[in-house]
Amino acid sequence: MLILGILAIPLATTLLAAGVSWRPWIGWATAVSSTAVLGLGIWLCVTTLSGSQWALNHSLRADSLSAFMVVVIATVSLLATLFTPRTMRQEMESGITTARYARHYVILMQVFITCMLLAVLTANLGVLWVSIEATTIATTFLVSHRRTDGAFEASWKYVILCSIGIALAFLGTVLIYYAELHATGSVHSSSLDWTSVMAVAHHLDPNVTRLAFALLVVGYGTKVGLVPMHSWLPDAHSQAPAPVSALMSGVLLTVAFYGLLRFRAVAVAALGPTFPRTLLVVVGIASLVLATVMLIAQRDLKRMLAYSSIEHMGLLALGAAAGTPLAIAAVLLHILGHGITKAVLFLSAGEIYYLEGTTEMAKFSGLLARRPALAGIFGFALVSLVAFPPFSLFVSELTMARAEVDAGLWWAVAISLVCLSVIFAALTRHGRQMLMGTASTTDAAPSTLAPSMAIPLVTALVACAALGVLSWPLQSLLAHAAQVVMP
Amino acid sequence: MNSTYIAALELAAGAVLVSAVMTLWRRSVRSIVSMLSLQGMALSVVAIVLALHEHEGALFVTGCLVFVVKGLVVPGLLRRVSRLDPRSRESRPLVNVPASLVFAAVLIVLSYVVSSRITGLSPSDATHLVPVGIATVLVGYFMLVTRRRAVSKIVGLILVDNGIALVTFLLTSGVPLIVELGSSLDVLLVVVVLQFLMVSMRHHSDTDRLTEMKGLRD
Amino acid sequence: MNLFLAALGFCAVGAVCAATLTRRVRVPVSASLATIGCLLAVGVALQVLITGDSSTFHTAQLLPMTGLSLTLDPLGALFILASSFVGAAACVYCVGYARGAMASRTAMTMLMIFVLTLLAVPAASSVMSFMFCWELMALSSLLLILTDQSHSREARGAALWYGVLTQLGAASILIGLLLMTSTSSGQTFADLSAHSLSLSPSTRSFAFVLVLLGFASKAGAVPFHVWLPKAHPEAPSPASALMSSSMVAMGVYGIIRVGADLLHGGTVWWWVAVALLGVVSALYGALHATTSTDLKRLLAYSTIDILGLVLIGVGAAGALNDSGLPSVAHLAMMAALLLVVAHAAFKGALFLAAGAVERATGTRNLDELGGLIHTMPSTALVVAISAGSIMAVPTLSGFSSEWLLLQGLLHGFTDASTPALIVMLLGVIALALTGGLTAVAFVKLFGIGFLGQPRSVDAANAVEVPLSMRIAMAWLVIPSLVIGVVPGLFISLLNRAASTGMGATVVSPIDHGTGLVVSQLRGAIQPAALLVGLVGVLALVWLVNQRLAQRHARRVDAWGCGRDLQTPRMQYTATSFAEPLQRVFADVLRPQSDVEVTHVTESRYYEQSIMYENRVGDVLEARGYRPIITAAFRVGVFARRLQNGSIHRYLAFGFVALLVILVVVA
Amino acid sequence: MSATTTTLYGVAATLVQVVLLGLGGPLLVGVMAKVKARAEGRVGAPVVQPLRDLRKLLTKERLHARHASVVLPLAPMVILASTVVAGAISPLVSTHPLLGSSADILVIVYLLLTGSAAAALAGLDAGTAFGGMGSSRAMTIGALAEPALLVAVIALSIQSGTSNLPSIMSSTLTHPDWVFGPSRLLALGALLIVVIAETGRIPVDNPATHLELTMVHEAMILEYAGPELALFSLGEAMRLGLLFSLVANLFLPWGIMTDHTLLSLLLGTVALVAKTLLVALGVALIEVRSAKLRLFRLPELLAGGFVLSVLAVVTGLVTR
Repeated sequence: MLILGILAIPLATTLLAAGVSWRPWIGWATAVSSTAVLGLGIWLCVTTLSGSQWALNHSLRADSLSAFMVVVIATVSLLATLFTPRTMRQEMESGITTARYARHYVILMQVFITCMLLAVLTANLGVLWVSIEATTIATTFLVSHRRTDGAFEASWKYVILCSIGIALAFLGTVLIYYAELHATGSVHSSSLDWTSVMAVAHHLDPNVTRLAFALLVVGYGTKVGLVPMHSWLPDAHSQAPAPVSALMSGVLLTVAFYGLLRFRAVAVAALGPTFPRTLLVVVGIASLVLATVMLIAQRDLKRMLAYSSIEHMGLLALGAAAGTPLAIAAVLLHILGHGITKAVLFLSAGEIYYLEGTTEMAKFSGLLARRPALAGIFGFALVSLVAFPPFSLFVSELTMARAEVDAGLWWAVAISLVCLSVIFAALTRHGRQMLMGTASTTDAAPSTLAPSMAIPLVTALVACAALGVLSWPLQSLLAHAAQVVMP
Repeated sequence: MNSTYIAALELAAGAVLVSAVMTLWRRSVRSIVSMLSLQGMALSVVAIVLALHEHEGALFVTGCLVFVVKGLVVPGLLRRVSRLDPRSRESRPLVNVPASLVFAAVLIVLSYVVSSRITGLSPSDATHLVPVGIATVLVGYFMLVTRRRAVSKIVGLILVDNGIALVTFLLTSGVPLIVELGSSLDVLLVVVVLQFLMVSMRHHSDTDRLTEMKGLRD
Repeated sequence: MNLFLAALGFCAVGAVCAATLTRRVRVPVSASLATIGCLLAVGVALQVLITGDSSTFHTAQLLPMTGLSLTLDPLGALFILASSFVGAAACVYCVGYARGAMASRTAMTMLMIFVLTLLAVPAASSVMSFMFCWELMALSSLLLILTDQSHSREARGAALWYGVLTQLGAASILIGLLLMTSTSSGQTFADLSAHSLSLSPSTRSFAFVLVLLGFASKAGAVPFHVWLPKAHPEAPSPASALMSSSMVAMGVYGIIRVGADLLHGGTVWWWVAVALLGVVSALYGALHATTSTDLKRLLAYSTIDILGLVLIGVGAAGALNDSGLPSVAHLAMMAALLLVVAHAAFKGALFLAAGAVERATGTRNLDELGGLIHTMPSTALVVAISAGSIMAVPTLSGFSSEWLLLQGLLHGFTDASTPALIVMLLGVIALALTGGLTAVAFVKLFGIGFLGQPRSVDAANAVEVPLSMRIAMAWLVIPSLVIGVVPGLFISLLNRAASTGMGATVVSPIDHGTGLVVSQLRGAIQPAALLVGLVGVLALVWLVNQRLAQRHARRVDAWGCGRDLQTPRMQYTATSFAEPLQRVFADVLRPQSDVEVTHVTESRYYEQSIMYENRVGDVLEARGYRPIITAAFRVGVFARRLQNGSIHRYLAFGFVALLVILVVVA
Repeated sequence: MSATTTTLYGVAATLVQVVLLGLGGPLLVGVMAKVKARAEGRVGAPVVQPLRDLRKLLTKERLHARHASVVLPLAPMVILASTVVAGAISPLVSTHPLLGSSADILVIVYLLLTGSAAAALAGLDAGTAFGGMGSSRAMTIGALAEPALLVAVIALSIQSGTSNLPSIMSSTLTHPDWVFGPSRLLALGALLIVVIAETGRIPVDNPATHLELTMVHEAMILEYAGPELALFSLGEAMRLGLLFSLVANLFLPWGIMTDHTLLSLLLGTVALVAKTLLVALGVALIEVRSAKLRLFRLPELLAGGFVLSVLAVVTGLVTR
């Protein structure tokens, strides 16, 4: 019932947005809907602690992991939807958008959110694939929302690269299905369901599973933004409107990663830990290294944030490679922390873009002097992004590192820490360039920030810091969720 | 009965692969799209033959669905798009046609080599043909990488998809219907989206930017 | 423990107040809360050092997935003592000092958090808790560097250098600590200590090297020091005082804690390495201190120098312990710890005084100062005593600790193993050489900065700083005097701390009393008696002087080689003062000087003006770090080609990956 | 021997030492001037001339430079105080002077360094070009000489196993063979260089010059006049006496008072005077025979001294 509610709310909002033409209150309605989903998600977390929930004739299923992902999705989409009215107003003022496209935007945003919710709530691994592919379609038009050359180019590349990547994931899913059928010997109604796959996971054919998992890593890795199929990510993130970038970077990547987490459990059960670990370490390190070298001489603000997402996805892959319950719990905390932080960063970057008219970092400096509040929020979010305490990314990165060393991957930790240090240097350098320095234009008085913008962002940062300091709200949930994907 | 079944299956699967290679060979976008249509139909034949042989109702439905979507609708959409483009020829691919064909041959050999592990699990007449599916995937991907025109890219994407569908039919007689429906719908939507994007872009700016898009870079 | 938690709580509440209160009440309220916290911590630390009791605190409610562990033991308490003492001074100082950017919300909050973490780092007793406090310390100090002068190029550059090196250091420490955790079941320091002997020797050595790299960089050991002379001068003075006196000491703390306590000593070459780092740092720091003309930069280099001496002491202690001389090792360790405490006080006072000078004159450049003793007598007195202490003038704290260090080193000469002997020898040489160089640096600092005539208008118009700042400075002078005059009082405290550090309780080789007596060595100093002698003679001479001749002096112009007019520009400056030494050590310092002569248009034989410019950069920075940075940037620029916008290339990445997977996996 | 007697004799020895330094220091300067004059074929001023100068200066008007601070009158007193304390506790006449247990190498060296620093500050106080020049040069020389002094004395302490000067001397007395060991000879060479540098004698500095380009010490005290100059000169003279007698005692400890009788006190005094005169004679002869070095050649000499002292330590460790 709860699960149906979670899916029904955004669907209803979609219908509402489709039914009437654009009004600012629709934007606020989407925020209310996200809040409701968040509330139900938290309730779902509480109920799943005592066992999995089912709905719609066992085609929807929620365990702690799904419930946690629902909370992540709802949190980030709340932040993103809170900015919908503001973004639309700004875009209409500057003539980028008309009421018609604003309506499309709201509809697609809700579809996008619904697809992500469906991806984490479905019982069937095939439907997981379908809904992740569906997010691609929903977000394409969100990426091209601005209707500029760049936006079209980005969405074109986005569709091509993601479709081909996700197609490989489909091949992987088919192979898992093939192995499952062979292991059970018969087809039944719940074939390819997570529970039934896990039931026979130990008997899956290793050869097929190995190939399947490799394809899944590359395939879902495309949506996660892992090397080698990461190339769409900087383009799409830099061209999409800020709330869309926030949602994509904050949760879309990690919803795909959620898929990988599930399949990793299957693969580990069938193959033992070595192969999945090796594969994940390889892609993780490759992503980290790529993000590192791309960040050193980065010129564009939003592309910088996008590459930083690749970096964090690489870290998640390394954490998943370690695969201990502690590591997975840390991975999940990292997913939440990264989602919030990246959302704050993209949203404030959107505001910077609106105010400065560019995202090229060399073209503006002295933000702290000119717009202290905005620059302060952006600065602290950067601090969170480079994983300084008290923000939660620090705790999760450290715990992942600890789990990885426990798993014998200390060399990978060493490489990743070197990369992180270089990234820190790069981000600090870019941040310094933007925030500090003399003001390029001679604005008389430092401009302030509207409370409607400042309050959600500051609250999000404070929440992120609280998550990094207090154990209370998540401790048992994370442990429980991590157990779900233990083979 | 059995030999007819095998012959029909092999013929249809062979047609899928041959049409894939043909797309590499042909330069005219129109004929590439025709090859795609042919492939879609061949794919549906595979599904229907398998369905008849194994008395799978769901697979039969799937086969019919494939015939409509991949044999008729998708090529039709692409034809409409290609009509918009006056110079609809794949005139200068990144890898020229003879080299592409040689490479396709290499890919086919490779797919036979790598498929042995998969087919070894449950050898049957159908699974023997899995290499054909894998080869189609690889050829399609190769086309995607090397062809410059937007329509060719979409065709490459669908080739990959068809290859995967072929593997699916051959290995497991299709995936659960809901998944199959979803995936078909997704493919259809992707094509629609891409077509829409192409039209929008053409509408928005000149055509040359479409094939040589390098505006977003580091 | 509860009191200590209360101390931390006061600082935390101070931080919250600083973040929430309005500008007018923010500074006094938060500063007084943090001062109370620091004073409480001083009390707690003293209590732990006196009783020798350890206590532990653990809560799972803080720090997700691991929980926060704090332990108070004598070793940590000593470092807490040092940082809380300086912390109290810094907070009081802030009341008068904080204006403009320093009084801003961020700056005050970060200062409070900085103080908090300086108290917490020596108490943190699990890997996660330690790294949490450590990184929070790095973050708060980093932001403090940026707040005061966020618009100056130097500050931004300094912050970047500091941030990157401290991050690399933290990464190194983290890997090292994690390597040690990997076999033990838990991640608390107690677990690590219990399990570390079961690690393979190579793992232990590797872990130690990694940890050493990180901590050495925090302690400003050459060649990882590059950030220090940049960052310390740019931070606001309360922060630079804390950084230079307490934060660098955390590097030493880490080396002792991990090397001696958690890893139980290890092999002799570890400690030889520590001592070598110390020798190089001491010499390099002292040398650069003599040539620096920036007041705070000079102090920063002198920090590198003194911390080098501390590392020599720590290294000697480890090496001697390995040679089977625990009692002598203990002596060296006590010397190092005493030097840490003494340094914290006098360097804190000097940095606060530098801040006062900067506040009064607007500059830190010694070449523009002068004559401040007339306008800022209290500050001058503080600088004089603290500089005397750092120069190791007998009966001041620097002298007591350096004497103790020399005793430790000399004692080792009798029967230490060869590696230990080399350490001792180099240590003695470094101690001797830095003694002379430090004297030059601080005679220059006081003589050029406070004596003579003002070299600029601002220096001439300086006025003494507010009372709260003077109180803070005076507070930090107390340890210089007390440790200097009655060092014996602290021996039992040091003994406990050093015992924890050496991992064994050793009977103190030093006899109790007000002075220091090492009977094994027939060595002793009685600073109190010396002080009585000195003061007695001084008083006698003064009396005689007053009686013998006329009482009041007549003021006359200084002799000007026959010229009537004596301008301040004719005085020696800091640059010229250090010039002879700079010339002597030109091979190491690599000074760059430009002379630009403008001739009179009529004749080339007459000059209109001559401009002389002299710079002493950091050779290690230019030759060691710059090439790496340039190379990294080249890599970054080259890597852009990976993402050149071509979708064919992007697709090819995936295609190749697919083929690789098919070939390798299937 | 009761503790009281020990203390009494300690006090007596200390008093003798201080008086000897106070009177003997200036006399030593006079003697050296006389020796130099004679060696150069001049008659020279009487030996007591420095004492007469002091007396005359004390009666002169007290003059302070306009920009000078409290440092100007304080510096000579600090020099005097540090030298007196160092002289009082050093084992010159007796191995058990008052506070002899505190007569550590480091104490003596750093007391002397305190004096040097006070002098350098005094040079900077008036805010003139010459004062700064003198201070800068004196500190440079000091920075290079003090380490050599410290290390050279440490070389002596290796055999004795202590850094306490009286103990070093006592153990030298019981092991006379140490005196002619290679370590001691190297240390002697180093110490001589250091003492010449510290006391400002040729070839390091010429105490008789007032030529701007070459003067070191004289530049520093250029602003001093009257009573303050007297104190300053007395302090410097005592430093000279202290250093000479320390060198003499470290290498030729014989004659020093080790027990507690009046005779040995007398003997110690005579022996000290004799030994110190010997050293002074040697230094004076060196002065006569050499020319002053250029300022920038000095580091080579001092570095040489430092290397000698390090070699002395190494030799001492090897032959231990």
